[in-house]
Amino acid sequence: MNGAQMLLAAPEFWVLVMACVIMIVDLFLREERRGIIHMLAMLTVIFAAIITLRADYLVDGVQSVTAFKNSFIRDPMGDVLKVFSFVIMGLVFTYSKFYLRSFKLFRADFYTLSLFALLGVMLLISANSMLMIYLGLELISLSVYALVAFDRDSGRGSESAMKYFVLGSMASGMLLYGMSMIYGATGSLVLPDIAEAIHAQGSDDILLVFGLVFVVVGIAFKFGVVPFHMWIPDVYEGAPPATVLFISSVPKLAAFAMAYRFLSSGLGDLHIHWQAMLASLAVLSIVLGNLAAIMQTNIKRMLAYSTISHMGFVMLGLLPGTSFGFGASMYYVIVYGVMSVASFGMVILLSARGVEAEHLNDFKGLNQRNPFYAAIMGLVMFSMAGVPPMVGFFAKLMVLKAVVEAGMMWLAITAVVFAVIGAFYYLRVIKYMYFDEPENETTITAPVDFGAALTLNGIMILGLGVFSSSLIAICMTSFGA
Amino acid sequence: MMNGTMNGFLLSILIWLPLLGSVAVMVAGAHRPTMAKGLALLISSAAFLLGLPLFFSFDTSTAAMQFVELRPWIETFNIQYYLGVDGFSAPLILLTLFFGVLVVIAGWRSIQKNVNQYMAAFLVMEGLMIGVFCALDGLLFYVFFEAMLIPMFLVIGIWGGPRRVYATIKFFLYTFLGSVFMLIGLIYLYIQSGTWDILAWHEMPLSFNAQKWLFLGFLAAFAVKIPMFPVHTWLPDAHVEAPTGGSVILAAIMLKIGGYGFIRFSLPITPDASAALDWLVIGLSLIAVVYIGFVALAQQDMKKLIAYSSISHMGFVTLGLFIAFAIYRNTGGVSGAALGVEGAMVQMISHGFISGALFLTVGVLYDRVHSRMIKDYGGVANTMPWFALFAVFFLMANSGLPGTSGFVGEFMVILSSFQANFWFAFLAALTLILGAAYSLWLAKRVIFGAVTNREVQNLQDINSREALVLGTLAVAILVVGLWPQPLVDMLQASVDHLLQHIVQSKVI
Amino acid sequence: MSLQTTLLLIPLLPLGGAVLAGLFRNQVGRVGSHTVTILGVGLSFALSAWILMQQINGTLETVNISVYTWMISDGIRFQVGFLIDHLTTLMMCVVTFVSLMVHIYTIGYMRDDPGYQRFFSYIALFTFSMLMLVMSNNFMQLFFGWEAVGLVSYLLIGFWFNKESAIKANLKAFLVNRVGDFGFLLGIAAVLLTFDTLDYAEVFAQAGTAVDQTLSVPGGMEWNMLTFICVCLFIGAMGKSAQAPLHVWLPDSMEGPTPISALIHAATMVTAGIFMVARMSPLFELSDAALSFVMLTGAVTALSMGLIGIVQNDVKRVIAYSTLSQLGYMTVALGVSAYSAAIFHLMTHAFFKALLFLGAGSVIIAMHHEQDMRYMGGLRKYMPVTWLTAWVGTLALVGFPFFAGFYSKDAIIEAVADSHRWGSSVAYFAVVAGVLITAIYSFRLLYLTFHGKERFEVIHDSGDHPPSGQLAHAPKESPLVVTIPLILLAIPSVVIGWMTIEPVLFGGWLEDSIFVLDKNNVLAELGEHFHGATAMALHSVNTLPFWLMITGLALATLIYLIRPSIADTVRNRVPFLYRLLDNKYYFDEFYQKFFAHGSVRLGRILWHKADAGFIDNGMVNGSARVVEWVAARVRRWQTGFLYDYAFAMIIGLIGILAVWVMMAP
Amino acid sequence: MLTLAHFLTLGAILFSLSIAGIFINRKNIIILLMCIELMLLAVNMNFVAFSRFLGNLDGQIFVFFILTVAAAEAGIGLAILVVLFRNRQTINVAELDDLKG
Repeated sequence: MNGAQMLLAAPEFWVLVMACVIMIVDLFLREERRGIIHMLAMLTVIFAAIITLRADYLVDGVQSVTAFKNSFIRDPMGDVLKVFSFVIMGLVFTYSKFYLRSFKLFRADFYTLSLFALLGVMLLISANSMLMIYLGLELISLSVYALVAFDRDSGRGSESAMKYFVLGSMASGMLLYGMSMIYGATGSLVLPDIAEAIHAQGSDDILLVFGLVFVVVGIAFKFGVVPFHMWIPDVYEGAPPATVLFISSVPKLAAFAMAYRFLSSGLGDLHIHWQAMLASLAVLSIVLGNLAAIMQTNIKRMLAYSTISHMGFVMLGLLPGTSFGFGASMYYVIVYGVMSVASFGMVILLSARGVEAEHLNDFKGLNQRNPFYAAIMGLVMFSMAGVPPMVGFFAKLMVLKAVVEAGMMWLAITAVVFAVIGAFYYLRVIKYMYFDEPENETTITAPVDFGAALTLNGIMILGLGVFSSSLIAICMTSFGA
Repeated sequence: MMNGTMNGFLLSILIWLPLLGSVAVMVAGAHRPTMAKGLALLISSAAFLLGLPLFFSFDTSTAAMQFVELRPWIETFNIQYYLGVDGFSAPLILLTLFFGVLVVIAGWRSIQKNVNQYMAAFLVMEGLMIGVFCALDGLLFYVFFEAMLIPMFLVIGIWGGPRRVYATIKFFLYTFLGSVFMLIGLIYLYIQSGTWDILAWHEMPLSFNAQKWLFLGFLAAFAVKIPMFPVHTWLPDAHVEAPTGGSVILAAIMLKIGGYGFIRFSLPITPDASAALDWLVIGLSLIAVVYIGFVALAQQDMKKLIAYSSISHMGFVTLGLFIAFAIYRNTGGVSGAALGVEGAMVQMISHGFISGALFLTVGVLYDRVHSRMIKDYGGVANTMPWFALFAVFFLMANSGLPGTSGFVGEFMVILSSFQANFWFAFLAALTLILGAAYSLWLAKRVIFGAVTNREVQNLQDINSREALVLGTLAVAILVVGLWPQPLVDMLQASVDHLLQHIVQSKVI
Repeated sequence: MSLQTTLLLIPLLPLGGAVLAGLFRNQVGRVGSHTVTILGVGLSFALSAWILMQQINGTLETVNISVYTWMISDGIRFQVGFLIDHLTTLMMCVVTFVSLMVHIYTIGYMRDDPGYQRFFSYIALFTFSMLMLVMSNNFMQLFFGWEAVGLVSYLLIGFWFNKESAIKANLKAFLVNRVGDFGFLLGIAAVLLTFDTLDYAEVFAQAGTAVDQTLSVPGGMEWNMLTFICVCLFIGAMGKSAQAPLHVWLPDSMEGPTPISALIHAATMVTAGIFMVARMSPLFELSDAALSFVMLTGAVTALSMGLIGIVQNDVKRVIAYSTLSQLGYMTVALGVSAYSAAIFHLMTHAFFKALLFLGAGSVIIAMHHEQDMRYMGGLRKYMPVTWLTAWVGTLALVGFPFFAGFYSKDAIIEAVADSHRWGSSVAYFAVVAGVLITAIYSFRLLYLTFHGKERFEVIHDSGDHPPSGQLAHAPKESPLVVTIPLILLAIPSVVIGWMTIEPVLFGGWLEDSIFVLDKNNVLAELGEHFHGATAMALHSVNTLPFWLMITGLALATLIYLIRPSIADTVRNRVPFLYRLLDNKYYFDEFYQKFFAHGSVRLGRILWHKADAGFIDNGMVNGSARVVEWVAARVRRWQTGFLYDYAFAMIIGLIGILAVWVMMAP
Repeated sequence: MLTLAHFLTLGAILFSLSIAGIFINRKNIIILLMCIELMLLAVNMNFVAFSRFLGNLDGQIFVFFILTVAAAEAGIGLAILVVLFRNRQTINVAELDDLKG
């Protein structure tokens, strides 16, 4: 291990150190000074972003650099994902603060755990070996289990935490089982070496394919695609919105990175095998997610099912195995993160002190109460439904292009038809906000930083669409497409 | 000089002035309805005046695109901000600009709730609709095409009638479902050609099978939009529930986008499939004309009746467009086909004026009595003579009276379809009877007769604002009816170009 | 003033009057409105007469000019233009003259009506439309005028829009006319297909080349193109000129004010069809089948409608059925290629029928808008001018020698007798029998109205709406504005036939407009036996029609003047026949049930069952319901139990394995 | 002679047992936690076996990490269990169905 390698992982180290610092600082802070923790956390993500963006390893056409015996990789894709993780994390912190304060949950643990989870995300994004993947994954999972149960007095919170924990452990058990087989078949833990070994020995080793199946299950669980989605609705509904903000956004970015690294860098030669698997998972997710969401009256649960269908679209982007497809998928997952954070931000906004606003009814007449926030929520909903010019449309467009290009027309058609069915429940939210009379007339107010963050978020949803040129370009060049 | 420089940005200005203006209206007009209305009127009038060069500086001698703007947009995807107009789009843009002003005036008094949002929504719609008509990039077109749904969805949902939620969601999902198939088609075209340039797609050879699927994809989108039987059922509901302004825009402009789509996409990109499947479109058009004519006859709700009449009239558009293939097959030439295509275009413009006028007419009554049911009226002519004059005039125009614009398009299409097949003309000409029957029966029950109830007894005749709106439309209907030549001139070159294009096989 | 300006002014002057009186009704006021319109129409008449004079003098050749290009599309010019030949000029003069009379008459008739200005505006607009129709040099403009007169007719029949019967009648009139227009438009489309132009001159020039063209109609039929064109065009004429079975609108149109019954529904508009066929003679001549069709339609109309006239009690309806019958005569004349005779009858009929209508209007004013003849009688002594002019009109109508109607009707009967067209014997029977019928209903009208007992009571303390047959004050002669037009119309009703039969029928006055094949030229045969108008009238006492007319007169005198009980006896003897006639052969009932109610019911069925039921509720909402149903079930899979979740994952794992096994290459 | 196949079979059996335990058990959550531990053991068995037969130490290193993480996981699992019991007074799996649908 040398200094240069340490420098490559500087953002990770920075987040690690700050997480520890916050833990310690909290010990010396009085109750009313807790604001400092928030400032520190924000500082952490901002600085992490700056460090990441320096990216001075990219010289002379070098596309990626590895460190720690090839376990760790820095490449543009990872950097982009990390930077967006930081951006989304900043939004998460800003929104959560409002929630945590309202519900008297404003404790440093939230920040520490979130930052550890963020560290896990970063590791997972940069993981180049199965060991690193496992560690990153578990770092995220363990932090998130705790975050879900963060509200200690909530029965639903602990129930969902328990469900999540059991299922999550089971999923990582399966992933590990798959990893063990791949290790057995190739004799290596490092993804490029695995790829090399597969290339050398051919892809019809039954052990390998069995391993692949288990790995796909692990990835699918992380995304939360059908039928490995069961935890999502329960966790989204049970966990505090502040936690859901996080779960629904940043880890998806990591999941994408993991899927890409594993499936493309490691098991690229098994493409024909995993393509069909991902295709069936994608279709199931899009169909089932959209259908189940229609029946929901709880907005968190509805958004959970919506997540499931969106992750189906991410899978669609992955399955052609082309660099364009990966780029589309990456774009989709980033866009989804931005939209998802905004939607849960709105849920938080509506939560009155001590009463959670999680029913669709709570959105009734929002346009009368505050037209600006209603408009932002409208943007989010139309974006999720995939209506141009919102960013969600462009994401769908790219993914569809990748699928059509791969000649899987029927997949594209199924996807869009169910996207239309799905549009119904997004429209229903708009209906509540715009077409119905409010049930209570109290105006909606939010702290300045909350409002600013939500505005920024709204601008991203509109701007990343209409002016999506650069982000799409970045996503595509990350894969050389 | 001035013209030369401005023409380079004209289309952008027309699109973005209302779009950005809507933000101003929204912000400046919050809690100040008069301000919102004034500003909206100012912006839409300015857009209309700025758009006049589209008529006066339009070069009628060429089928090439004019006022072209080309800028890269999403380069990795080769999507361009590519605008331009030809003889098909320019009249429709002018129509849009025209109605942009009228709906603002029409909503002046009848809208009391969230005035700034209402006005902003209409400005957004105006900008997006103009965008649809001048987009020459497939994706840009799609973006405008879909984005347009949002303001209309809100307009119907917020300011609409009692069943507005059902109607507006139906409207949205119906159109959305149709258009996603087109999206897949567009993506396919992009993958095949590497460009989103619609004009390049026109020239691109395609296998027959590909054309067939593309055609069906486009058909799904545009048939819903125009709307054609049997995917028309969203329209009556949407019209009935929409506020007057919404109905006007919906009928006058949005339906035309379907017809425009056929002209811009289906015909030139998939000519062979269009030729092979013309029986489908022609058949559905004729069903629309006859079947919907009968259905309109049975309506008890004025707006629903006009909505059905719109569907029936739009049947002429699709008929006129696709009759060209039947003529070509029968005669080996396109003589008589231009009549049909031009007739379809004229019918679109004319129907824009007439249906807009009819919905405004119903709006005038609705503002006073708050009912759209025919049975709540009767003898309106007694208390509102001037209104009755306009209403009967518009209904006559709707039934295709010569001298009004309603006649021109139908006349041309019927003449053209006779060249293809006797029965086409026979069925299409039935509209002469059916159109008159439902239009004038409506007049009989609403306008004429003795005063039936107190509401009617207490009606006030139209005020000067309403007279201005209706009068403007009446003049427009007469001008197109008596002097269609300028409009036809605008179309001529583009139609000829299109016809020459579509008879050449693109199959590789 | 150039010729073109003059020609333009002829239709535009009435139009200007109409616009002024209509749109600026409050500014110009009542007097202003009738002044401007009468001025417009009067000038128009003067100019038409001037043109006629020039033509008589031979200083004006046939004019065919285009004044305005409406549209050029697909290389086809659609334009507005004038074809001024003798036929046109004749029509122009008739139209403007009758219109002028009606304008003047209206001042008196509509004096108390609140819609005074509107009425003048409409009738002036009608004059404009009718002039556009007759002056046209192409099919497009013809169709424009065709529909425009239909529009004005619609507006005028429904002039009293508070009267339910009136607005029913105008809707009916417009729709029935639209049925005709439907055929007419198809005919125009066929003309365009065959000749690639809509210009009369060009079409007629090419007509010969199209004799053998056929129209192949999908469904395995081949129709002769010219026959198709002619039949289609004639269907239009059937609508406008109210030929059976499209006649039903005309009697009902009597709901409108009487002046328009005279102007539109007797003298001018209804003759548009006759005029059109005559104008199209170069086409019709080439199709014997179409001409037979025309002739038989006319024959049926002439006889059957006259019969109905006998049993009607409404004074205007009797005249209306008489009009139908006379239109039938004209149509028969067209059918036997005696176009000139048709036009001739058209002209004489215009005068005497307008006279009769206006006379009836005068009676109606005197009777305070009572129109039922059963409550009239003996009016002779109250209104001598009206009585006298009515006699003149009636004599003209029944074809009494020397009166206008005699010459025209006799010419038609003779022409039919000489014709060899298929079915002409049937037509001959119809037109001859028609003479008897005409005489019966005409004199019946006269007797019931002006002669016999007074069947009304004059009471002085009545309320607002006295029951039938009761008048608030005694009937009195109408004012001068009413009687002067009567007198002015009575003069031509007497002399016009005698004056013009020679030039119009046998002198070749219409030769420049009308084309007749030699083999069809029955009028030429007649001309060989023609020795002047007076001789023709004197000779008539040797003919069957004359004696039939006298028989009719005698029967009518007997039944309606001397022994009114005979009428009741006859009615009771043949109740079936009476009911058939009284119900006008049940045409109205049939149309009402079958077409009006039928199509509304069909619409309702299609709407409820197909549109709302199958498509909307079934397909659209049905698929929404299916989605909802499935969604409700899908949702239940999320049971909340951990073990089920775990189980789902296992299933997923196994499923993926299965997919791999299936997909494995 | 024990071959790789024997070890793998053992691993598979352990793995299957643990999975079966998770979804067949409808009573006690603690059993679920035990099953999860069992699953990790099965994985460890595989890794060690592969490592031994491939002559590659990476697998055994991986096992150490797994063991560590498993300990942490058990810690968190039990903590959640405590919170759950505090809120619901039950650790019966069949009663954890507040969140569903």
